[in-house]
Amino acid sequence: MLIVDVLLAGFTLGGMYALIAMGLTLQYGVARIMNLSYGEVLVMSAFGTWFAVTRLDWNPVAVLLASLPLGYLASWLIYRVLMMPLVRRSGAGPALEVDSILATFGLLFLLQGVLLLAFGGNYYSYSYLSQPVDILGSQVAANRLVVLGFAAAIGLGLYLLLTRSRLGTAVRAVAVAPRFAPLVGIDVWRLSAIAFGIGGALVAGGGTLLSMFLPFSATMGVVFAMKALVVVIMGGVGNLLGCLVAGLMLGFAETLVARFVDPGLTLAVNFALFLLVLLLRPAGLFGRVAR
Amino acid sequence: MNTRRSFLRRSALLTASAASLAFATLAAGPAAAQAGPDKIRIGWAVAKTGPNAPGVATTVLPNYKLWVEEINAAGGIQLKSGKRVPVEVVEYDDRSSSEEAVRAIERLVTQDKVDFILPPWGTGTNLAVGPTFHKHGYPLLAATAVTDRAPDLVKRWPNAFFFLGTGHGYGEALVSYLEQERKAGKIGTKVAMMSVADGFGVDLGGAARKVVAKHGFELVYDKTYPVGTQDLSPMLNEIKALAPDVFIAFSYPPDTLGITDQAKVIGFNPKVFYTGVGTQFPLYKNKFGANVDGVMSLGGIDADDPAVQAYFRRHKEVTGQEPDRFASPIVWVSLQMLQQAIERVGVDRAAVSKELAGGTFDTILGQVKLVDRQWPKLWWVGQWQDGEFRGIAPTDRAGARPAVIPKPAWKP
Amino acid sequence: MSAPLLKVAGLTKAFGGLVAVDKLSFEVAPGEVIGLVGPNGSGKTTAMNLISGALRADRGSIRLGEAELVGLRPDRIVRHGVARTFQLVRVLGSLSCADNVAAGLAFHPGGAFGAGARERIHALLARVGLGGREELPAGELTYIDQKRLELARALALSPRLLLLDEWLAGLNPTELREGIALIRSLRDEGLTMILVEHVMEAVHALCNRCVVMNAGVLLADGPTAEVLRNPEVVRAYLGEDVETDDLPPPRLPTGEAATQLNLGAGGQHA
Amino acid sequence: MNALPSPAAAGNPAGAGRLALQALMVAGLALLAALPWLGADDYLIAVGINILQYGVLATAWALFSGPTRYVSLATVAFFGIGAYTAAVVGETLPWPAVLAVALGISVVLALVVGLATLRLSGVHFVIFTFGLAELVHQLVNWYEVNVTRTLGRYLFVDITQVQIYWQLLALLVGVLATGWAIRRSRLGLALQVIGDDEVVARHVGIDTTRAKLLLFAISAGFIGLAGAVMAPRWTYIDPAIAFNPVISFQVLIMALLGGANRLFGPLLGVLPVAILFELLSGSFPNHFMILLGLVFMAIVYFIPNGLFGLLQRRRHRAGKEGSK
Repeated sequence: MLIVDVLLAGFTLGGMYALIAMGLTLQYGVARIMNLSYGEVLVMSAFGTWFAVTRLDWNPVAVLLASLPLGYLASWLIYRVLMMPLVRRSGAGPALEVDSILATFGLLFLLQGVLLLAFGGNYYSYSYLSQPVDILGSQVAANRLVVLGFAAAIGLGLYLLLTRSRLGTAVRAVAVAPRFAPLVGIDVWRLSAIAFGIGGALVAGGGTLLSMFLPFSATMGVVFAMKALVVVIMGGVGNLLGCLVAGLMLGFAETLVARFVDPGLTLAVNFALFLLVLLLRPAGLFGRVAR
Repeated sequence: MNTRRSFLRRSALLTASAASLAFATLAAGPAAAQAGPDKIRIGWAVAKTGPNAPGVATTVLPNYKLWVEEINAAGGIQLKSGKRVPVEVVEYDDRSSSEEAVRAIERLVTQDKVDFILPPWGTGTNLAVGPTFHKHGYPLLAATAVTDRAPDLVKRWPNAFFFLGTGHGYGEALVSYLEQERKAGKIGTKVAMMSVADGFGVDLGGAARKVVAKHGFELVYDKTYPVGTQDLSPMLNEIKALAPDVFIAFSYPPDTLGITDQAKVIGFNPKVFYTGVGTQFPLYKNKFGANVDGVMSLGGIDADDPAVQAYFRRHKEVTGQEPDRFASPIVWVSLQMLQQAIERVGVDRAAVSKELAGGTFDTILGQVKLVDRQWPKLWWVGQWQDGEFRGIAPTDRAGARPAVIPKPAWKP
Repeated sequence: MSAPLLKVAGLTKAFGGLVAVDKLSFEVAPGEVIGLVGPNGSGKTTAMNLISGALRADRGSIRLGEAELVGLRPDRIVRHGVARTFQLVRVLGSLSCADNVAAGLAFHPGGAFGAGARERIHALLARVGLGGREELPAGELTYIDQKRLELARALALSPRLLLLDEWLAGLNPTELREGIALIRSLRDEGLTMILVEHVMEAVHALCNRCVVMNAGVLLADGPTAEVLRNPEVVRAYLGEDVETDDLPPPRLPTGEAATQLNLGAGGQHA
Repeated sequence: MNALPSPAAAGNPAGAGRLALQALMVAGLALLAALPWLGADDYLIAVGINILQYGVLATAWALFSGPTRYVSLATVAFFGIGAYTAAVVGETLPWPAVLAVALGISVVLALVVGLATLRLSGVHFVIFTFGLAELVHQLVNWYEVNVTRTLGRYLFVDITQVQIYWQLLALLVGVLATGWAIRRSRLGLALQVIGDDEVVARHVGIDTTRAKLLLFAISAGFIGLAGAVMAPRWTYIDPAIAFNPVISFQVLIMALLGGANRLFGPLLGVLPVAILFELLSGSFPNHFMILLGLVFMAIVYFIPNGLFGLLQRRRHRAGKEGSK
């Protein structure tokens, strides 16, 4: 009972962390854009889902099917239109990091401003599948299971895409050695745009899934972006498996501490765990040392 | 134009006679010295962005807008002279930062020279701007601040007014109310309590913790959780296993939703189910529908009162959203009081403060008279009944409903 | 032979399964200039990195005079009097030439800083042929001039032992002549040096002794002419390529060096 | 920042300019200090406080992050520690002692943290420092909730707005003077070398860890002091107010915008951003975020090397044209 409770809670929370971090690790690991507006895209997708569900009577799962390609398209455009000039200008050198931080910080304000205009500062939430499902004597909300299932499916799909396809191989090549990729005929910029787009699809999907069980407001994006960044760095930049492991570690740490130590320390333990991992492995769990 | 000229002359006369009074109120700006202004400038700096934005958007800003709208639709605030003067608004965004809020208030005072400033949202921000209001002699109608220090603060800041009580008040009132129900045999002695690790949760939780034993209860679970915790299910699972009679969560809006959701999912249905801020929000009812019935929280309202109903209706008409059932009506009451005080004594801030402190006002919550510049007649406990969040304690207050205990079971 | 200045004994360093330097032992006498030669990947640069402290030895000892260098941080080793240049030139590109040299002068016991350093900076820059370029950002120098600047920075450390890692590689014949003359003048002043070098012309001209490495082990150690005729050495050079050191790939500098993809002197790692 | 006199000071036309600039700075400083007597109203002082606060923070931030290129988001950890220290001991100790305690705690924390973290590099360091600030926030929160059982402290001390303004001004002068001195010291050169190539730094005999640690602590000390100085302004301080991560980001953005590698660069970033925030939030309270976002992006796209870089290029060009 207790064990099942802890396992379920740990997996759903950890899975959510992993899911929202996967897109960011692609954007940062491959396209080298430290995207601070990441959380805003997530929240935008959550609002879009809320709108479609409550006003247009869509099923949230159907919205998910729409938000993935929309997220891809929007992010791909952001990269082509907004990031490309910066990438060109910096020659993908160290200046890109600073420039992309500043530019996406601006984008963060812009997107949040639009959200605030459209929806105000209120919390939004809708109910979807919030019935209990009994698993080995433990009750868990159906919506969380749906989210967990989709997170796993999306993660697996992405993993297969990256490891089993030509596109994926090229993307990984860019992630590992951006300067050598052109030598084997890879168009780094085109691939970066694709990776950035896929990252956007993931985060949009994440927003839709999140809205199924968490209340959200226009100003909450930063919280998610920071959580995602922590997971990405902890797992090792550009590493999907790292995201998964780091996300689950944080999820389980939070659940275990809440249950057995003191719920007041959950966030402290999360950050302590993150700091500890970085101290022991400065490049993250699965990261290679910067060379 | 004729009327205007005569009006000016009259105001000049009044100014002269008022000048003798004015030196006593050094802080009062030049606008206050004119007894008959063309308009009344109202300023506010509230969080349109940042973590406080949801609180502002739910409780504060709709009321401010409604207030301005109603006054100006009527042609303005009717001064003693009989003239109606419209209000003009200057607004800023404090970006949920104390420092921004302080600066914005300075700006409203010294640059925009507004006549009155409506308060920001939340305990921390209200206290942060307190010294600035005090320095410039502006009345501070803190309608969304819950602080145990309120009795000290009113001594320190003679222009400050506190409307929402103390954390101690809510915590203690809740437990002593529950004692009545226990003595009536409706509930047992086991209490489980969780509170958000923020000023609100700590104050209310601390007050409740102190008096739990005194009122014959046993605290079987007492933990805090940090603001921003995304998953509260481990705590609720643990609490459910303890099978308490009374569940109390001094929580913030997103947690309130999460706790209720999780309790419903795991079938945790104690005899008393109490959650914190957010329970009284329209969002709560929209999300949980009929399942809200029986849920308790702080605040409440006598929803059958026609004045209250009229307020709800107007709020919805003008702002497109329903008010919450905790602080919204109280913010509105504070605004009604401010308007009436201005109608009685004009835009002289010192006089308005004096009137607010000593006067009796006719509001949607009946006759209001502050005691030590605080409002004692609060609903300490409320409960959702028949789709409305109604006040249940203090039980001797007019309009108090008997509580529904045990809480009805969650519906799927 | 007088007491050796540098005494390397049983020096061993492995990267994962690959033993890059295997029980290497040799000595360098004061004032001696030796060539450290061998095919690509034979462990020469690793040996240099071990001596200068960029890498930490698994086993063995490196003694400079009385001091044991193994286990010391690079900045400590510098204070004992070991200076080096890098295989892929590493000037401080955003600093001026003068500041590059100033960096070499400022942080060791015999150094100088501020006004007191000015003359020595001018002298050192003039010595390597960069007189008058004091204020030019080092990043704007040509590759060859960057190498000169790097040497000036190393000399600023007033070393007892100077490690030059392929310092003469990539020079045109005129530059090579100048370069050899410069190093010879240092030798004539009594500076002890180890040259990792592929340019045999330079090895012949500068080194009276050579240490030859292959696949991490010492192959030969003796007078230059003799050692380079050794059939084993010849086979090692002309025979099959040995796998490269498992060292982090280098940061690629800009310009002509970008085509040099062999091992670097250790990347940005600790 | 040079071991040698920099070209600008070496008697070319720009040298005279520098002298004039210094005179201008002293005059400006005197003017700023006298502002409260020159009839500046409370609002102007409040704006001044805001600019000075961020001026101190951004300059102190760049003391460390500029030359070493370690982008730190731990600003608010030290700022919050300072503010919180003031809140805890502010009503019991005399004010200079309060400042000393805040300084001491910030420096000690920086030393402990620095020892552990300065081997991280790049974005790992960035996020680490962000995590650090959050961890400190959470721990203070937990301590207050579970040990002292009160969250949110009230700080009533008799320190006026103008006094805060002067303290900040003094602090700014202090941090600039420190930065100026460091730039002329061995430490300054060491940091420049570290920022350019840490491997080389070690191979010219620089104890890189010590240098970075020292500077991190100095920078943190100033940031902590700024927090303590600001605390009396808010009356009520809880961890969420003291450790608001927005402060870290704002400091970072301002310093990067101005140019983190120059002593006066961060200030150059603080001025326009602070004034821009003020203008936009006043004129367009509802579109503030959108406009701010647009302006930000415009800056990135059109002023790529920071404002200091822009000014320098201007001067460069003017100089070149003049010599033709």
